[in-house]
Amino acid sequence: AEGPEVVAGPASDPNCFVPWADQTKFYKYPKKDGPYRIALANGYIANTWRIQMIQSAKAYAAQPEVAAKLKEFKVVSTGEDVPAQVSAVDNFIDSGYDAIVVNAQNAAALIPALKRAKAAGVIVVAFDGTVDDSEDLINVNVDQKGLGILWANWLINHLPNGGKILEVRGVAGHPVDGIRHEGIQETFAASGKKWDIVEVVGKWDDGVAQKVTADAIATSGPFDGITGQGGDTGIVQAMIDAKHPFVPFGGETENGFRKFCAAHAGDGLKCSSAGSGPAQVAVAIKTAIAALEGNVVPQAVKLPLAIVEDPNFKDGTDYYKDQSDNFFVGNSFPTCGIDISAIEILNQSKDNQ
Amino acid sequence: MSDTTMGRISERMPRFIRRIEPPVAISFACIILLLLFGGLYSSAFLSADYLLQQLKVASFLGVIATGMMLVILLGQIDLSVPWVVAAGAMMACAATAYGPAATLAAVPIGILCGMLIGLVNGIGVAYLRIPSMIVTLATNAVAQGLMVVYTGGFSPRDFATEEMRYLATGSLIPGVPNALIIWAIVGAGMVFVLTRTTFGRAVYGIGNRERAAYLSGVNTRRVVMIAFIAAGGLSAFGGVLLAGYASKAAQGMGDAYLLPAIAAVVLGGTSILGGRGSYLGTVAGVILITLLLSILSVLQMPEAGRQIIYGVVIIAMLLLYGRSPANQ
Amino acid sequence: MIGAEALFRMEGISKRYGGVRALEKAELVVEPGRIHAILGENGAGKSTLIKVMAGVVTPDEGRMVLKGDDVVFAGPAAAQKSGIACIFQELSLIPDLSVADNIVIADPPQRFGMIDRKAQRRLAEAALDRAGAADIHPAALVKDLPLSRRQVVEIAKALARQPQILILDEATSALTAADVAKVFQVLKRLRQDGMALLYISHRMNEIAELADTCTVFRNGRNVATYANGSKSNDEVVEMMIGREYHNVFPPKPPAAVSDRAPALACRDLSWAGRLKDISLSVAAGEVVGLGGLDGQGQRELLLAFFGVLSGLSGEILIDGKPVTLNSPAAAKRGEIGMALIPEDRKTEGLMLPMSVRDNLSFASLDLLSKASVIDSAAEQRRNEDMLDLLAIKTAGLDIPVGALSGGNQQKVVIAKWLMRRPRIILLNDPTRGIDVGTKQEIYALLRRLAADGAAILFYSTDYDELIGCCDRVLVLYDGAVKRELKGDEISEHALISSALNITGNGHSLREGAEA
Amino acid sequence: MKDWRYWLAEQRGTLVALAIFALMFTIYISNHPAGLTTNVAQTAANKGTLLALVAMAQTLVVITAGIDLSVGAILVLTNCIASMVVTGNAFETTLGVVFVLFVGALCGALNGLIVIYGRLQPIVATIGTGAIFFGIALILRPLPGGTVNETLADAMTGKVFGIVPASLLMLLAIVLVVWLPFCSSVIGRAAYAAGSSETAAYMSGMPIRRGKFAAYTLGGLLASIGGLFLTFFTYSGQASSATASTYTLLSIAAVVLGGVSLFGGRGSAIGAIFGAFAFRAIGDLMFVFDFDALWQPLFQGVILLLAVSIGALGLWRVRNRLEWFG
Ligand SMILES: Nc1ncnc2c1ncn2[C@@H]1O[C@H](COP(=O)(O)OP(=O)(O)OP(=O)(O)O)[C@@H](O)[C@H]1O
Ligand SMILES: Nc1ncnc2c1ncn2[C@@H]1O[C@H](COP(=O)(O)OP(=O)(O)OP(=O)(O)O)[C@@H](O)[C@H]1O
Ligand SMILES: [Mg+2]
Ligand SMILES: [Mg+2]
Repeated sequence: AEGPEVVAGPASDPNCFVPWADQTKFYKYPKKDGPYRIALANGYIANTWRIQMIQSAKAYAAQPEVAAKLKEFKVVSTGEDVPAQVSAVDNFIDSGYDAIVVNAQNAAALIPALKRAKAAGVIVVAFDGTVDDSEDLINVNVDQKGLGILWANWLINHLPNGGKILEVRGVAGHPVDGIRHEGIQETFAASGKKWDIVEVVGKWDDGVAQKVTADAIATSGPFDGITGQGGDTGIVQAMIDAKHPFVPFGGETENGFRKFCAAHAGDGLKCSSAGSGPAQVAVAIKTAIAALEGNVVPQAVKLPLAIVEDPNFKDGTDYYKDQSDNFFVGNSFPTCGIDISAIEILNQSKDNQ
Repeated sequence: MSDTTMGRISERMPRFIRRIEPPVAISFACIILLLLFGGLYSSAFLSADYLLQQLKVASFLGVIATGMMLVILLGQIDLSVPWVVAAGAMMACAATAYGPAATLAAVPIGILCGMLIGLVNGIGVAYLRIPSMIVTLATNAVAQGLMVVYTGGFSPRDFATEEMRYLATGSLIPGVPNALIIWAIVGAGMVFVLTRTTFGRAVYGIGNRERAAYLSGVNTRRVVMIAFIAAGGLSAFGGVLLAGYASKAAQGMGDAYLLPAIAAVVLGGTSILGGRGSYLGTVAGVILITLLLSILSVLQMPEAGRQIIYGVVIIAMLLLYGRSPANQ
Repeated sequence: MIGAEALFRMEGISKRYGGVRALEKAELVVEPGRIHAILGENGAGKSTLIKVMAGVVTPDEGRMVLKGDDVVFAGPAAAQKSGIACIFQELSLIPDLSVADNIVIADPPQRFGMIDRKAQRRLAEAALDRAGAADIHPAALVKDLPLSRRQVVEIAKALARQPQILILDEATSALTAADVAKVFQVLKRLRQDGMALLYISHRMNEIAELADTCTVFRNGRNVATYANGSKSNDEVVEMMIGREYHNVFPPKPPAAVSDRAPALACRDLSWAGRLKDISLSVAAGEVVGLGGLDGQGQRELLLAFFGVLSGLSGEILIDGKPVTLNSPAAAKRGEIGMALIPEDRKTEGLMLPMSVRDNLSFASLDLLSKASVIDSAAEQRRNEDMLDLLAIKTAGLDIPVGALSGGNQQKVVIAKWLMRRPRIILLNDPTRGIDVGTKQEIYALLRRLAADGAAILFYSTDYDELIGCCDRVLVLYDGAVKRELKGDEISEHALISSALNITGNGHSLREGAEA
Repeated sequence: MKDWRYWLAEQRGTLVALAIFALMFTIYISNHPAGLTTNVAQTAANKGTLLALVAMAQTLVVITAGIDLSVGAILVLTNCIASMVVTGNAFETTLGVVFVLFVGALCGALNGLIVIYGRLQPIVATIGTGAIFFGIALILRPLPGGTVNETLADAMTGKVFGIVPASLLMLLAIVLVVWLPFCSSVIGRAAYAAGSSETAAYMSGMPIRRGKFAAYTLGGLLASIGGLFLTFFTYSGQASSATASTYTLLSIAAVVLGGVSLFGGRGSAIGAIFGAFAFRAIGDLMFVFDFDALWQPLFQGVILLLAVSIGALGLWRVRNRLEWFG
């Protein structure tokens, strides 16, 4: 197949399909007749974000107007094994799916598979784990670096004359950890204030984050501000256990974290909570369908950050007082007409158990 | 004859003293060394509350390593720790969804789930004679699968109950974390079982040569199965405590405990081939690993450096005392 | 020393293990073309001596001279290179390798750096042939062979190396007379070819038949060297144990006719084509022997009684009542009270790394504990009783049993079961590797146990033993009882002929072997 | 007994693995929408080969009654290195490949030295070295990236004559050039002997040390070939601890499925290869069966549990209970 034709913008649905940058290309794929066979090639599955993501995908695909357009929606999770995911994509290509939505475990690894997909006329849309140095697919992502910048700025604004910061990082060697860290570092550096940054590795896991935070507090504390890429509930928990004074915090969108933010805002836990909601998978699917229908889409779609900042944490919309700590709240993309509130899918699946 | 009587004199010494082996002594020495080293970096490493905090965190690993030691003494291994820990924690928390009675029973429920997985391991190893390394690998996968289905399909409650919080973070004796007390109790129980009961003897015997143990009229299969059940229960209990510590259960919360548990047991001088080792050593190993990880995590160096130092230290310490005799 | 100049000589060799003096200024002179027997009670230092020769153990002091120049062996490999091949008491075969692999293990035939399997097969078959064991398949895995076959393989392996000095440390202890006879023919041929042989055994009759020179060891010292035949058995044994000695089997009580049901009996017992309709009975107070060539089902029979075999047909009766025993645990329980002294102490009798204490108590833990908590005081007492009862030579209860000499290990195996005071005792070649003095003790012990009402079933590869202390002997052949010998019928000649399933008479041991 | 019976007994583990693989793969293919096209075969072959390489590496160590928990880390380290040096013109690329293989062998040798002369228990020794290897990988590749000579990569992951997957041919070559020579050499036999009974091997004067050392070194070498292949697969290097631990555990599973005894002395790399492919086939089943995404991990776990239980069927034939204890 000859692949997409590069056209001038704007996209068919400009509010949702926001181009990543000014120079982002716009694609128009040859129109195919529905209903379509779409596959989701997921990698790791055993954590809340992934499970919520898959739930969101299924929920979205089940919505009547979407379901009408789909002949088949297949999900396969291949674990943390990169080649297995690549093979999965290959298999989907060979099995003649119209489009493949993928959350890449390893970006570069997909590139050869993307060539094969293009050759076979299969549309690939990557989200969260995107493949930025290939043009043979559509990338859908939140601005990870932007997140780092957002959190850093939040702390900079609340700490007018610099101070001691605890940065709890994610999984070492993972691109997202690297890019967010980059954003944080650059912003602090640019701020021109004096920062003493203590880094620990929390692996995006509450348990690990809590332990390393506790250690950091005991040995290098107290801190004037904290930023965490994930496992933030654990981080706050550690502060509370260590009776560490509440300080400004830039973190992700876990419900537990936001609960803490709401509860202790008065005591100084001033939070900026933003992240990459699992529902972005729905945007990816939406993009894939649009592309299949021959509509114009940007090669890289930039998702709005689901930001909630002190003092406007509202129970029932921004967080859910008596629900699990572990799910990610920022899960709706209004601009795309996608509003799969985490709570809905959780409860919905509870009903259909 | 004379040397025999000499032997008998030595037996008059309390068992405990006679059982302390060089590895145990040396590994405790290593702990001191590690602390001094940490002290050089920041005096905070020697502060009482840092040390207590380490002991608290160590007791989670300690409880898990206790079960691991039991199976390692049998010459087996338990790779299902990660998801047994998670399952124990998640099930305990999930119990809260089913009324106050279940909430009170949360801890036992969690432990029970662990014991069930342990039972499968035990049946596989003892009765189906499948190598433990692979059965437990498989049950680990199954446990993960169950937890994924459960989380995805049932939006489970995952807050730790008050009791769990108290067990992990409270302190019955002022200043002494309950977790530590629990570890002490579990440990004391383990020492008693290993040194004073027929079960303990059987464990060592099977670890050395199951065939001979069987021909001595020991029901080796039952012993092995019970050991795995106990190991599962202890792993789950560790998970329950972790959940109490984090005030909630989460997937993958056990991933960080498999290799440290094995390393701790072996650093403590227990032979991975089974039949040899004392619990005191495991205690030392657990504290050693916990301190090492903690100090490394706080030292301001990139993850890479930490990994390398961690590896080097483990090997160096084993070279100090973990060497098997030149010729058996 | 008689004639020929020394091929190998050891001077002032000493070896200590902790407090134990294994060797104390030991001397030994080895001459070509002669078979040199080494005698000594258990723990005398025989194995240690030859381990030194074979480069496995490095002596604390002393020198070794090979063909006039001093040698020091870095390891077994070195000793082998200088032409010393050794068959160790504790065999040194690789369980998971095939017989052929094991036989050529020292230096397998190679082509282009690869092992030449065909050539290896030929060598192995030749070696097996010479060792008189053509029945063993070269492709069989060693771990599937019974102990006696392994010993033959070990011999074949040693022969394949064509050494100058061949050492056999109780290499025939598990072999029956017939097998031994074959091996002896080989050894004698080697002697004619001018090889020097060292032969360690606790079987006086073997030494009498084979040796040219004998050296007696006691407590790590060589106490005497003499030409074979120049001393009477009792003299020799007295030198070994250093005290007055008379070779007597304990008197057999007249066969008491009792109407009580036999303690142990079986009817038409069959198993997997290895046991064929065996019916027998052992009364309380009776010592019944199992004879026959090795591997005729004796071991299987004992295992069947002890609940190790599944899929048995026929029935087993205890005190006349049929029982089903499906595990040793069931067999040793109070009301049944059975005990089995297994064949291979290394893998079935003991946990070598564990202490003497743990091993002694292991089978009796249920008796030594209340609510499965061990009563250390009681344990200590019982263990010490056992050490005294069997005069076990050990540096204490807490040293690993693996550190004991072979014979003393064997005693521990027996002691561990006697601690239970069993009423039915199955013994699988219990005196293997036990010195003459101790053997007598054990015979007496068996008698005493029988007198106290134990029923004893006793497989032995040593005919004298069967003759000396059994009231009846059942001779097995191909898994079936071929003949029952009572009282005076029990003679070497009768045993052999029925063992070879020859119902004629007038066969001597030697001919029997050829038959 | 006839000779072929002994041969059969010796090869039993390998044959069982082959059977499991055949079964799983048949189920997979017969339900695959595309059927057994050359592409499908190629995909399966590449994925299987990678695991097979790591499994072979593990086999060599397991034969000596050891276990190598650093095999995944070696895979990752060599993957990172390959993503730096296996580029440029033919000559540079060749040098790069040689260097990667050298590093792999070096890692294996280090393990060997520590285990033999340090006399440490392999399982912990390799936990330690594994951490070290992964640390180095992280230094080399803080972030995923790098490149590889794409012509070579495509060739190795592609098809020969448009039919035969190149990866399979490579595997075959490795068996012929590395495995067969090893296991029919004196050194290889010493490795088996050391795994079966070190004392007996020592008493028989076998070159235990050399045997073990060779096994560990070759293990490292094979792991590095795996690292190379991973690079060909992914066009890049990534220091991912997940990959390291995943492949370490998968290699153990594959080795056991392949009938290699974890107690040492028994088994062959060929069995391990089939074990690896069988394991992959199990993983592929969820493609062709329409399982709810959230049920897939459970499904795979259960299949694995069943697959490893197959060995237990032999128990019914055991009539002498002592055989339980091997
Ligand atoms: N590895 C060891 N560690 C400690 N003591 C040992 C060791 N090997 C042998 N001994 C001791 O050295 C002495 C001699 O042992 P050795 O095996 O040479 O006796 P032996 O003459 O072979 O006896 P047997 O006839 O029973 O085989 C024994 O007291 C034994 O306990
Ligand atoms: N009595 C013994 N029982 C078991 N293992 C032993 C014994 N003595 C030594 N060993 C082990 O045997 C190995 C040494 O054997 P050996 O010297 O034959 O190796 P090698 O390959 O010949 O050495 P090199 O390669 O340097 O020549 C070491 O691992 C050592 O721990
Ligand atoms: Mg001896
Ligand atoms: Mg002996």
